Amino acid sequence: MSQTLAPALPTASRQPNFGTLARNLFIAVVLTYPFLDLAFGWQALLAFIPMMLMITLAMGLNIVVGYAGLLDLGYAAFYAIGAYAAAFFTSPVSPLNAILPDSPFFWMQDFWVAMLLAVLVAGLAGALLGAPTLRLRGDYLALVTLGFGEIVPRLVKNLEPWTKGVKGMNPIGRPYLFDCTFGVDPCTIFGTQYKLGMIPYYYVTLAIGALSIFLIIRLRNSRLGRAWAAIRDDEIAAQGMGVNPVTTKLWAFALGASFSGATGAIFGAYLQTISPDQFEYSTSVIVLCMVILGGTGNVWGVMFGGLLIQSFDRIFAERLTGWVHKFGAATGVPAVATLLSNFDLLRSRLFIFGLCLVLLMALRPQGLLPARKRRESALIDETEEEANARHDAAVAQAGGPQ
Amino acid sequence: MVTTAAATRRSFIGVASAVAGTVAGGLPAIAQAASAAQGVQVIKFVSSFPMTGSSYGQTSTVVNAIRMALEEADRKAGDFVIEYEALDDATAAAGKWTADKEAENANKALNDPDVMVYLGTFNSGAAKVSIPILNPSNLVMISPANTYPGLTKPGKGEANEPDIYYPNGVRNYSRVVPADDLQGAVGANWAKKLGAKTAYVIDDTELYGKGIADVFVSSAAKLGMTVAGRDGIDGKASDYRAVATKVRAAKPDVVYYGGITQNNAGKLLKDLRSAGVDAPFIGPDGIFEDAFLKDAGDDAEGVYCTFGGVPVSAYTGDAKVFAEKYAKLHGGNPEAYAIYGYEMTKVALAAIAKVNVKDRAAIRDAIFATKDFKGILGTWSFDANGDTTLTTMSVNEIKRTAEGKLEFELIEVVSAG
Amino acid sequence: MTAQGAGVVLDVTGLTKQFGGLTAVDAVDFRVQERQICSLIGPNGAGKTTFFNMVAGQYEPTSGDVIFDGRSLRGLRPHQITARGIGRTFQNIRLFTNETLLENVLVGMHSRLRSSPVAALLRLPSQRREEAEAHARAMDLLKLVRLDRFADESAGNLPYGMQRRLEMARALASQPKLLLLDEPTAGMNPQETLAMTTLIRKVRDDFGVAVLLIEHDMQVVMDLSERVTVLNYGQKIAEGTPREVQRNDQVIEAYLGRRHKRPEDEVAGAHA
Amino acid sequence: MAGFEFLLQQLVTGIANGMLITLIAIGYTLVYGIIEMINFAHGDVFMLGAFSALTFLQLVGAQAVRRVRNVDQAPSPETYLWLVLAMILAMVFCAALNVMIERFAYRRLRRGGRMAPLISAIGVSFMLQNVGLYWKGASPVNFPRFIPQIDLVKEIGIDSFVRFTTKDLFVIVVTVPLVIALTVFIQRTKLGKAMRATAQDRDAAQLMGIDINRTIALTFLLGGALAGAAGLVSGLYNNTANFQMGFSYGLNSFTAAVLGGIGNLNGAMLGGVFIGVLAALSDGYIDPRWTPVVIFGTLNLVLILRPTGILGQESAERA
Repeated sequence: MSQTLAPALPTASRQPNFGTLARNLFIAVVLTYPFLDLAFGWQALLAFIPMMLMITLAMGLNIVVGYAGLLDLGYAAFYAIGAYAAAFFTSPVSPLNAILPDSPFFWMQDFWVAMLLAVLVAGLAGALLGAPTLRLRGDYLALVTLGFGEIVPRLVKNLEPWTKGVKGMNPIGRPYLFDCTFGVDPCTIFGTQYKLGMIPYYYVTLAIGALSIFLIIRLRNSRLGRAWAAIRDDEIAAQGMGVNPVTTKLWAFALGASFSGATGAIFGAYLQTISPDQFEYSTSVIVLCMVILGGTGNVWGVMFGGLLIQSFDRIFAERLTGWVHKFGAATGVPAVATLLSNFDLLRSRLFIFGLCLVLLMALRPQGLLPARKRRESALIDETEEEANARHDAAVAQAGGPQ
Repeated sequence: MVTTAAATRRSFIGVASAVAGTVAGGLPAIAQAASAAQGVQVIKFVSSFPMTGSSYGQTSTVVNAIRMALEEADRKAGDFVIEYEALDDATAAAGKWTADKEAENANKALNDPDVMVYLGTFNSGAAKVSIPILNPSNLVMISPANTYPGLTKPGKGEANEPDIYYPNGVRNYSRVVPADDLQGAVGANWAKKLGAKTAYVIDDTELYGKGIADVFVSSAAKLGMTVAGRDGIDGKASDYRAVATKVRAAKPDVVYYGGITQNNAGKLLKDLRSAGVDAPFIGPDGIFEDAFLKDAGDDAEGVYCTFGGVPVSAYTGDAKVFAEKYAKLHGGNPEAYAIYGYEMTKVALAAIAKVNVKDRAAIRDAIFATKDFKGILGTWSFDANGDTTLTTMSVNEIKRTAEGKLEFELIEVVSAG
Repeated sequence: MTAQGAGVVLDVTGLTKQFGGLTAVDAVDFRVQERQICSLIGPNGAGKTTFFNMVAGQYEPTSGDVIFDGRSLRGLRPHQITARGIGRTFQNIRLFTNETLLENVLVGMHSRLRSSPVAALLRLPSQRREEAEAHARAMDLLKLVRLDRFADESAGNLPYGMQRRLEMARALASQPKLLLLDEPTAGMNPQETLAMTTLIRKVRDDFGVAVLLIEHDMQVVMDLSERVTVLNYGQKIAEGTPREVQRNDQVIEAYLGRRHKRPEDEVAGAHA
Repeated sequence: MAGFEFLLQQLVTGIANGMLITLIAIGYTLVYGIIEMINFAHGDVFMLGAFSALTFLQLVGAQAVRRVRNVDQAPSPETYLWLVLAMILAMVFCAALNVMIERFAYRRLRRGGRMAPLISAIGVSFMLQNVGLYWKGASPVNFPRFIPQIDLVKEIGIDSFVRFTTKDLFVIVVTVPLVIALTVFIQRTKLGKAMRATAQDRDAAQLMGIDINRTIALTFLLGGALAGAAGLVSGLYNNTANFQMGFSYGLNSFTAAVLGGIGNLNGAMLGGVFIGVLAALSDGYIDPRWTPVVIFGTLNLVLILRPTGILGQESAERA
């Protein structure tokens, strides 16, 4: 059915080859990255794990903001709920630890089970928050979610007997595969011992991220995904087409939150300690920036935006000062070298980061990779006459009054 | 469709094998580079402090002090050349330390075979993240600023602390500052000495502030004082008048604040004073810094601060030389923790010089074996927990000098041990 | 169904809507038979769209009842009414402009698809089958309105006339028994108008739906309608076959009378 | 001490704080009313307003302004002159800053949907915070006392737990006239009418010959000027300033604006006082560590019960 468009697209046959190559190269690099990192001594593996977690978070938020068009400024709350849910099931300092091991529910302490439970708990929290707020208009909803994002970390902080308050919960159950417990060396795989360090976390994070993308694409192309888009574009028309706005939005909140549940569980296990200040407003804002910067509603755009923001914050900005100094030295002009060597960009990180956001939005207001490129409608203008001719023919055939 | 999929698969395999080839080719190259470097005998120190956001004022002076200590030793210890890198455990997005950045720094250090000493962390919460990461590899940590007792002392924190941080059973974390359990008690003692029977305790709802306020409360109870009220303030809130009214109504003999300057300590003090609360205000080392003087203004006069050590103005001997040299190099007095940064660097250098091998476990053991170290803080040792035996604490009062400037003035030195 | 006679799809009795003090629709009775094409006409502001919005559930009627297919629609939300079998288009085209044509039509099928989100996540065989059928049917509908070759284009890129046709396909996708068309030929040139008229009749014949349309173009009304109802100031002033209505004095008075904005259109239409 | 006096004191605190919140909330409400955008950078403009006033007062302070060291000492008349100058300076500075922000960061995004301006605003907020960090450092800084703190209740001879000081009075005396002046401006002047028209329907307003760009710039100018005034008032009232103060005040003010019904001037005032009083009561009767939970819990409850805010009605005047 899509061949109908093919003739109109120029050089359609040549484009994909390069694209496929680039994509495959990207996938290959991502899959082998821990070893590349080791081989070249880049020391960035540990930057990529939180980066991928943040991107997965952004994928979940993209359901709410990008697909369903509901502005959520407190997404970190669900992240916190996911992380704490997993910690409640697996941590020895959790209040549940007093009853779980000897109860018929001891299996809940298994990390993978706990992660699934965290997904459910976060999803449920999403639905619970969503239910009363559905009547609210866009920006009011934003404020309620912002409020929720402020409330959850405070609750965690203040309910010390259960959550350990500001001290946080540690340790947290670790994921495992066969006989290999993640992050504990040496790792035994089929009887052989390996020193893997954090590499298993890289792959489990990658797997969760890839699975999220896979599932989100499936959702996007389903009845529900279309309903989200319809609600976002025009709620009244969507209702007129039989879309129930209430359940559709609730699904968006619940599913969006559930992704942060899985992410939170992995995040807690990876750090082995969680505390309320890891889930503050700034996390919500950054994840939102990732979603919008890349292009709301487009999975690849969100991934790209996330990579950009995170790598800027974690890798580029930190090394920028060094580069400036080196550049100064490389110019060979003593005056420039001295001037630039006095440059310390560390304190301007926030400024540079903000400036980049402003500039990117100014240059590409729809995000770097918008959901669907609005092709200039040259194609349709061209064929309109043709279409009219076809209509005339149709009319003549039908024997209409003329 | 079918041909496309096949082509995709083929080109994917091609790319994958190319990448694999690069990796395979790269490995020996790296190995060669590493062996070439073997001749140079480099030992690397890394520090991990929040260098972005509101802690920068403190952490930058600690880093300066570390550099000073290294320069004084000519960047050498034993047969080794010492390199130093200051890592940042804060992100711009968060504006403060983040757990994942700290984990990243710890792993970076872990994976760099040249790193033998990890200088950090600045925040106790960050130490909770990095100790268990570094412990299995025997990489030693020295902190100039962590005061949360549970990191080292059994029975002072949660039930599973501190063993939970040391999976291989051997301690690798030490600190050159006395922990909060000592300081909170000193605060309570001082309140008692001021003749207080009731105290109002306010904390900033953070790990450090709440922890030290909790210690104050339990110590005060032991000393027979009653707690007239207990509140936790939001360091970002704009005003504390309502809290001040509460304090005024409770009429306490002293007000104890557990927290840091950056969580609006000065504003709290001003609101108390303008509400007419005249009771003495006692705080921990979190407000023992110039920034507090700048913040609190005229109301700072008469405030008491406890501190694990003595103030810069009361430095004598080597410490005085350090402060003067620092002021000359960096144009300004060092902040309170700078001297610890200096001291811990000296300890590490001395330990490396003693064992003279590039081995993490050996260096860790040498640092833990530090006995009767004659540093600028005095003569002290590390105990089995990695805590300093130095229990010299001071109580300082903010006083107005003859020129009308506000300064910390040492009023009493106590040994809290 | 029994009381109303076998052929009645829509039976509206005493439908009233008040906005504050203003009565926009005043006790209107109205019927549409199966497979009938009915028109609702009247000067601007006569309450036609308000009437439509009450039938479609967008507005809650102040009083009166709407019986569709033998059951009352009172208290139902718009999406439930669509599920009962009323499809609609909008006066000022409301397409999902960021979505493709195909997706627009698929959204129209929303109430006829059953797969749950879980089935979609797992891509169960039942869901895949349903999706495949839905795609095929959507393409058929696009073929019907002659837009199949643009199936993967964004709806927002379509020129005006095509958007009207797409809206029609989207409304048909919900398999309605009654189709509400709000000014389907507004803003069209004569050629496009003619094509639309043909399409409406074809839809009625092929799908067996009843059609209720609001229209200003009298030629379209006269060509298409089997029955015409005239509203003025919210009240029904005339009803009957096109010819009857055309001769009704009250209707002529309403159209030629006071404060009417664009009399020429209607007059020209009425004389055709 | 009677419980009633305690309550009264908390109300005084809450109302004075609420007035300050109102000044900032108006900036949010004006901008939202006209371009339907949450201006995340507004709180930081307020912060820079406080910093600019502080810097100005520090510069002239040594020579011209005698600080009030003693809390109940009245300052000299020329001190007031300098304060008025500082206020004008802060207002002009923030107004100019806000207009520049609109011109460079928001204007071209006006038709770009809701999300792009939001991100741009967040970016601007980061930049301004970093400027603040450079300007005055990471720790809070003292804002010297210029307004005497004389307990008026005691002055009139009543001995009570309740204190109502000249400082509390000062906040109200500055805020209320500013809000009234703004209301009159928007209701009565031609420019105000242009603003209201633009808020109602931008395209229609443009057709009527209103210069949309100028009108929107004017809105930012007014919002910025009020933020500047709020900066100085906050400095004089709270005697402290720090680079993060924009966030907490901004959050409270935005909450106030929404609570009152966004786009509505009276609503902003009502919301501001409501938030101020609520915070004071929660601090006083519960525990400040629960105050944010109380504020946002109430906000959510109010919005769920009344989705357009307390005064948010179609009939309400929209600025």
